[in-house]
Amino acid sequence: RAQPKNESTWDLIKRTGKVRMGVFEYPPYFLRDKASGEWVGAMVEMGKDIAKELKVTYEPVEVGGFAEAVLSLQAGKVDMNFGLQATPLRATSIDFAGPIYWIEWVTVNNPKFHGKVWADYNKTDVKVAVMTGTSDSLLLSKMAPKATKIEMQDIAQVALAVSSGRADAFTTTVLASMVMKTKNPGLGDFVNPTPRVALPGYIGLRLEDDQRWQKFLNRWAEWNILLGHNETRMRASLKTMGIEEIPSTVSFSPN
Amino acid sequence: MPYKWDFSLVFSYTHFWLKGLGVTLAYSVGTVLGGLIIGVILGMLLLYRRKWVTLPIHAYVEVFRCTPLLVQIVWFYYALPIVLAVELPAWLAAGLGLTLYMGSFSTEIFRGGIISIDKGQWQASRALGMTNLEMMRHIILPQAIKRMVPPFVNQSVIQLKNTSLLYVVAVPDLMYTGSIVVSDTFRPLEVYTSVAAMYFIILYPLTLWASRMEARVDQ
Amino acid sequence: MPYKWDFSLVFSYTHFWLKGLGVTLAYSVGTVLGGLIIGVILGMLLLYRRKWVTLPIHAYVEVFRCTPLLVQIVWFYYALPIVLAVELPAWLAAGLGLTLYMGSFSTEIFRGGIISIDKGQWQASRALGMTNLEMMRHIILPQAIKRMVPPFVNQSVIQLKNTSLLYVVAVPDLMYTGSIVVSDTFRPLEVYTSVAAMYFIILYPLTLWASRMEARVDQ
Amino acid sequence: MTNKAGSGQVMVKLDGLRKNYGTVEAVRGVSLEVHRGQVVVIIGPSGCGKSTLLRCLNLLEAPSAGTLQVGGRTIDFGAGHTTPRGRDLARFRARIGMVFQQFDLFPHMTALGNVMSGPTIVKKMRAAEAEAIARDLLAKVGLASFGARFPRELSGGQQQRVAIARAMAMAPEIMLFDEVTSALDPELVGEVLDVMKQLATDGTTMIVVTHEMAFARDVADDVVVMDAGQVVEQGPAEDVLLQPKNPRTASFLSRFHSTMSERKG
Amino acid sequence: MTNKAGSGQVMVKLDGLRKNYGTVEAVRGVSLEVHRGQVVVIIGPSGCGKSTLLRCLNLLEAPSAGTLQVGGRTIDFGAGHTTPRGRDLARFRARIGMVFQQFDLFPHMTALGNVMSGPTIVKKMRAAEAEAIARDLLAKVGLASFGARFPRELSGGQQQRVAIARAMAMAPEIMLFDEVTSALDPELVGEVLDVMKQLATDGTTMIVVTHEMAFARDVADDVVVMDAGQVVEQGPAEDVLLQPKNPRTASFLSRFHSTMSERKG
Ligand SMILES: Nc1ncnc2c1ncn2[C@@H]1O[C@H](COP(=O)(O)OP(=O)(O)OP(=O)(O)O)[C@@H](O)[C@H]1O
Ligand SMILES: Nc1ncnc2c1ncn2[C@@H]1O[C@H](COP(=O)(O)OP(=O)(O)OP(=O)(O)O)[C@@H](O)[C@H]1O
Ligand SMILES: [Mg+2]
Ligand SMILES: [Mg+2]
Repeated sequence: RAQPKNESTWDLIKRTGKVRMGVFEYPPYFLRDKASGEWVGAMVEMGKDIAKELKVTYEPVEVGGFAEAVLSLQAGKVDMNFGLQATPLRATSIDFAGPIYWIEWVTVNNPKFHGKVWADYNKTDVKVAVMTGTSDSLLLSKMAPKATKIEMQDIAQVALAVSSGRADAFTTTVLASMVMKTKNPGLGDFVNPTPRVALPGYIGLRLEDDQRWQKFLNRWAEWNILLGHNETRMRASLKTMGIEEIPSTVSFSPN
Repeated sequence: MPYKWDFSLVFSYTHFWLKGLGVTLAYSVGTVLGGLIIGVILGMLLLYRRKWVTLPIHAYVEVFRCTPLLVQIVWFYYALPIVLAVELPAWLAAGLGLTLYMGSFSTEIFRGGIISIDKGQWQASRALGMTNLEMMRHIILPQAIKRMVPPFVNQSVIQLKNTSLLYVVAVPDLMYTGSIVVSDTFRPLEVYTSVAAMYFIILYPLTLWASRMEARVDQ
Repeated sequence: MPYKWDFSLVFSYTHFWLKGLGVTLAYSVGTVLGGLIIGVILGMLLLYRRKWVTLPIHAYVEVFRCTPLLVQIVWFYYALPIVLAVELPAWLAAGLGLTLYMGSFSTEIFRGGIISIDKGQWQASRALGMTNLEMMRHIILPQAIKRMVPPFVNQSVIQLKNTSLLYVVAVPDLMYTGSIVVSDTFRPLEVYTSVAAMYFIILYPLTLWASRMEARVDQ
Repeated sequence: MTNKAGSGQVMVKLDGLRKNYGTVEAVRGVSLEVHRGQVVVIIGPSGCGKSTLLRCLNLLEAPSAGTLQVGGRTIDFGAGHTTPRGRDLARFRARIGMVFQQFDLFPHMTALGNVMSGPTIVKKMRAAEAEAIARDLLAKVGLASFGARFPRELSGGQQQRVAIARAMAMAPEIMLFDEVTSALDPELVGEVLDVMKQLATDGTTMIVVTHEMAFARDVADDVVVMDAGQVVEQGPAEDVLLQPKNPRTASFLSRFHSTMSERKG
Repeated sequence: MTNKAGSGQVMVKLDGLRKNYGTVEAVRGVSLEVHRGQVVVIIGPSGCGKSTLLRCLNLLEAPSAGTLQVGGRTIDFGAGHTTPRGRDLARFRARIGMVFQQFDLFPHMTALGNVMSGPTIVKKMRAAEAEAIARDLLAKVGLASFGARFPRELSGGQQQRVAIARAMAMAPEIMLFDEVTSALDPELVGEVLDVMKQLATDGTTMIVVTHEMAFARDVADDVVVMDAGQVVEQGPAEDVLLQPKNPRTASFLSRFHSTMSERKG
């Protein structure tokens, strides 16, 4: 798989006839179907659609988590990563395309804590768990900068921190929290703290001079988000996980 | 386009790094000392060859030695409050796993150091009429400690690196700080390399000192 | 609401567990053997007291001993392609870090084992007219190996647990499998406890065997 | 010299003392009396139980059966009897000095520190007082100027003399010596034997296991011959060494007689 | 017995041999000749360089200067000369047998295995052939039935006899003995000296460092007296031992004379 030096991602995809995407266990974005062993999930469906548009094969590449997804991109082991948040600082390290969806944030409290508005969380003695590397952390810093942030490596630990009383609440996307709730009915109800916030999700790319790959993805994202294809994919993915009742307030497009 | 290394971003987090360094050092020193104390007490108790003393100690040593430290930390931090309704402060719960892990290795090191002292020293001390405690304190330990230093330092080096497992309970040590800086900057290679350099700067002098000690014991 | 323990979910992933177990065992055995070979060669070379031989070896040992294994694995897998344009397959890159880490500890263990053999044995072998190689093979190593077994097993125990760091390159070992099952079931306590039990079942017999060996050396 | 025997206070008395290691009967019923100021030499072939007997005397080994009396203290061993433990055991041992073949000096202490160790650690004597005693004793064993040296800086003979001074510093009621010259080069044996002769002259009660027949003949009041864990002959030194009655003693001694005559040659 | 000297082939010849350890001059210019079948005994006070000299002879230590001739091979030492290395050095050593104070048997081999080790490992001799030689030699040192025992199952004297057999198994041109009885209990010394006497009678060329004056007197052709790294007196055994000319020799020997006379006394 010798990659000639300075070959652009676009040329690489054309030459090898495949597009590689980083995946890791993070339902409902990416997850492995336990029966077939195939990678499925909303982002996987998007990746497959991109491959179809390009008439190349789709190749999921398993990476360890968010940090490793970035590493894989920089090391040329994948060509794109889904579900990243594009901060200006991050944009000095990788390129972004998109956005591909918009998503709202909710909080889940442990039974002893009763936060309702972001102001309830914005206190130094309130411990809020988030998952490292995700926009959960960014969002919390924006909405409740004074809260004590507890960054956990994976989403199950976030849930555990709250259910064991080590944290008062966690905040995550409405999507992830629905999944957590179905798997962990013992968790408290989720709260939609006001003011309501939503953030866009992007595709991460290697920094490069050749703009063709980024341009292509930007057009693809625009097309799919405006036509509502990505929202459909999100809902379909939740459905496969047994989540049929999606609150009417939830939307995956800019509001 | 080839990767452009940029360490300047890493350095802009100096304040974070210093805090992470502090946490790593504090937990390392604390849990190494705690483990040492456990090792001294249990290693000593192992000299009494009564089954009811040695069996539980061996069980403790083996359970902690043969299971992942990560799981031990998870247990002390999350499971203890759930199972026993014992609510330990976070810093203590996090440190307990590390301490007991270090303790299990220290026990073996301590016992090994003591039994490595020539039998003649024990015999001569007893013949002079020393009690076990007097013998330990004045004759055996002063000699054994020198021999325990190298394996103990080796284990401390491993322990200092093991503090990175505190990430599971979100204690902001050096490695955890690293992963936060990574998620901020998306510069994992620069960040991890810097973290490695910091570990090296702390640990290398320690191993150097240990091998000096070792050379001195050989004499 | 009290926590309801439920291990049944954990058992429904038997197929996954077996695969993870296989990966952990394969990597452990492979990297321990690789590290052993490195240790034998470098430990032997350290006996030649030439600076230009010992200095690079010490540098290797200290760099790998004093930096986090996690970073080493990251380096071999992610940084090598960037820096040297050397593209290693995941299994090799991951294995390389683990192997070299084990190698650095093994080198010290091996050297220690060899120099622990009484000087008289070297002298007697030389006086009989043995070359260095003959002496090593027939006289020194057969005696030294017995003494190396306990520290080597101890390091292998640590190494087997270290394979869990393979998660950074998404090699699905036991611990990684655990975290996948966790994110599937949201049952971290049950899953991690089961993982610990599996590690224990593998490692305990190993340490038991090592302490038997140790007792035999004492004789 | 035998006039010492029988007279004086009984310092050590053994009655039917036995010691088994598992199925090995190392000492098989030894009875013995040692009086104040007496020097008793024990001889016998390798493995006959000499060391075991000495080690039983200061309870480094717990005898399996029999009675042991040291100073005023009588202890019975065997089923139904409890042996001293802990501080009691330590106090008992403090009354008996013992010197071993491997001198076993404490390597982390100077010669002076070694000699002071008993008084300061066991008797909790003040350092100044212990040092005075230790310096006296070092002078007595001819090492007055060696107090500041560490064991590794001393020759074997010097180390053994420090070991003797260390045992003497506890002012023991009786001194036990177990082949204290066996590990020494022939040149160094003389120094140590001279120190022991001096102790004997000073009236120290001593039980000595040795292979140095000349020493036994010159210094011993009584000689005890052991074989296979038992005493086979016992009596005044001249009688036992020169006209042994027991055939085992005779055969054991013949080796020494021949060496001596060979050297006379 | 001195008739052996002067006659016969020169087996070992030293000329101005020196050995420094840093600033310590352990051997300071020793010249010596040993002829086929001769037994040379080296005596001298502790630290005078006896062991160093022997170790230089088979290049366990590299001499600092001088010339060494063993068999047909002459080697010069010092600036500008290269000493044998690797396989060449090993071959050189194989021609010289050496036995040490600490017998240093290989603990993982039986007595037979120890004796066979040289022939099989160094000479690559077939096992059957080596075993025949080894069994012969074990019989010669009186251990015919002990071949299957491991060193730890043998007494010190037996171990030392195995060590002698092990060295002999290489059929060396010359045997070096360095205080081979010093670590033994007096009772066991005799066995080993007897074996060495037998070797001397058989015509083995031997250089022996020992404190056993009776052995020196009975077996040595020549006696060499060293002091402070130099040879101070040298000549036929009777002359040197009984009428020493050098005052140092006389004072060194006086200790032994007194021991002998004391034992006679
Ligand atoms: N700890 C032990 N366990 C088992 N057997 C022992 C132990 N110590 C000594 N023996 C056995 O007891 C017997 C007497 O041993 P002891 O050391 O008392 O003999 P000795 O007369 O001192 O011999 P030597 O002159 O060689 O020192 C021997 O058969 C010995 O093997
Ligand atoms: N490896 C060494 N390094 C430095 N000095 C040494 C070394 N080996 C021996 N010496 C010194 O060389 C001198 C001669 O030592 P050597 O062992 O040859 O004496 P020796 O005559 O064999 O004494 P002994 O009768 O005690 O065995 C001594 O002063 C000794 O301290
Ligand atoms: Mg004995
Ligand atoms: Mg010597």
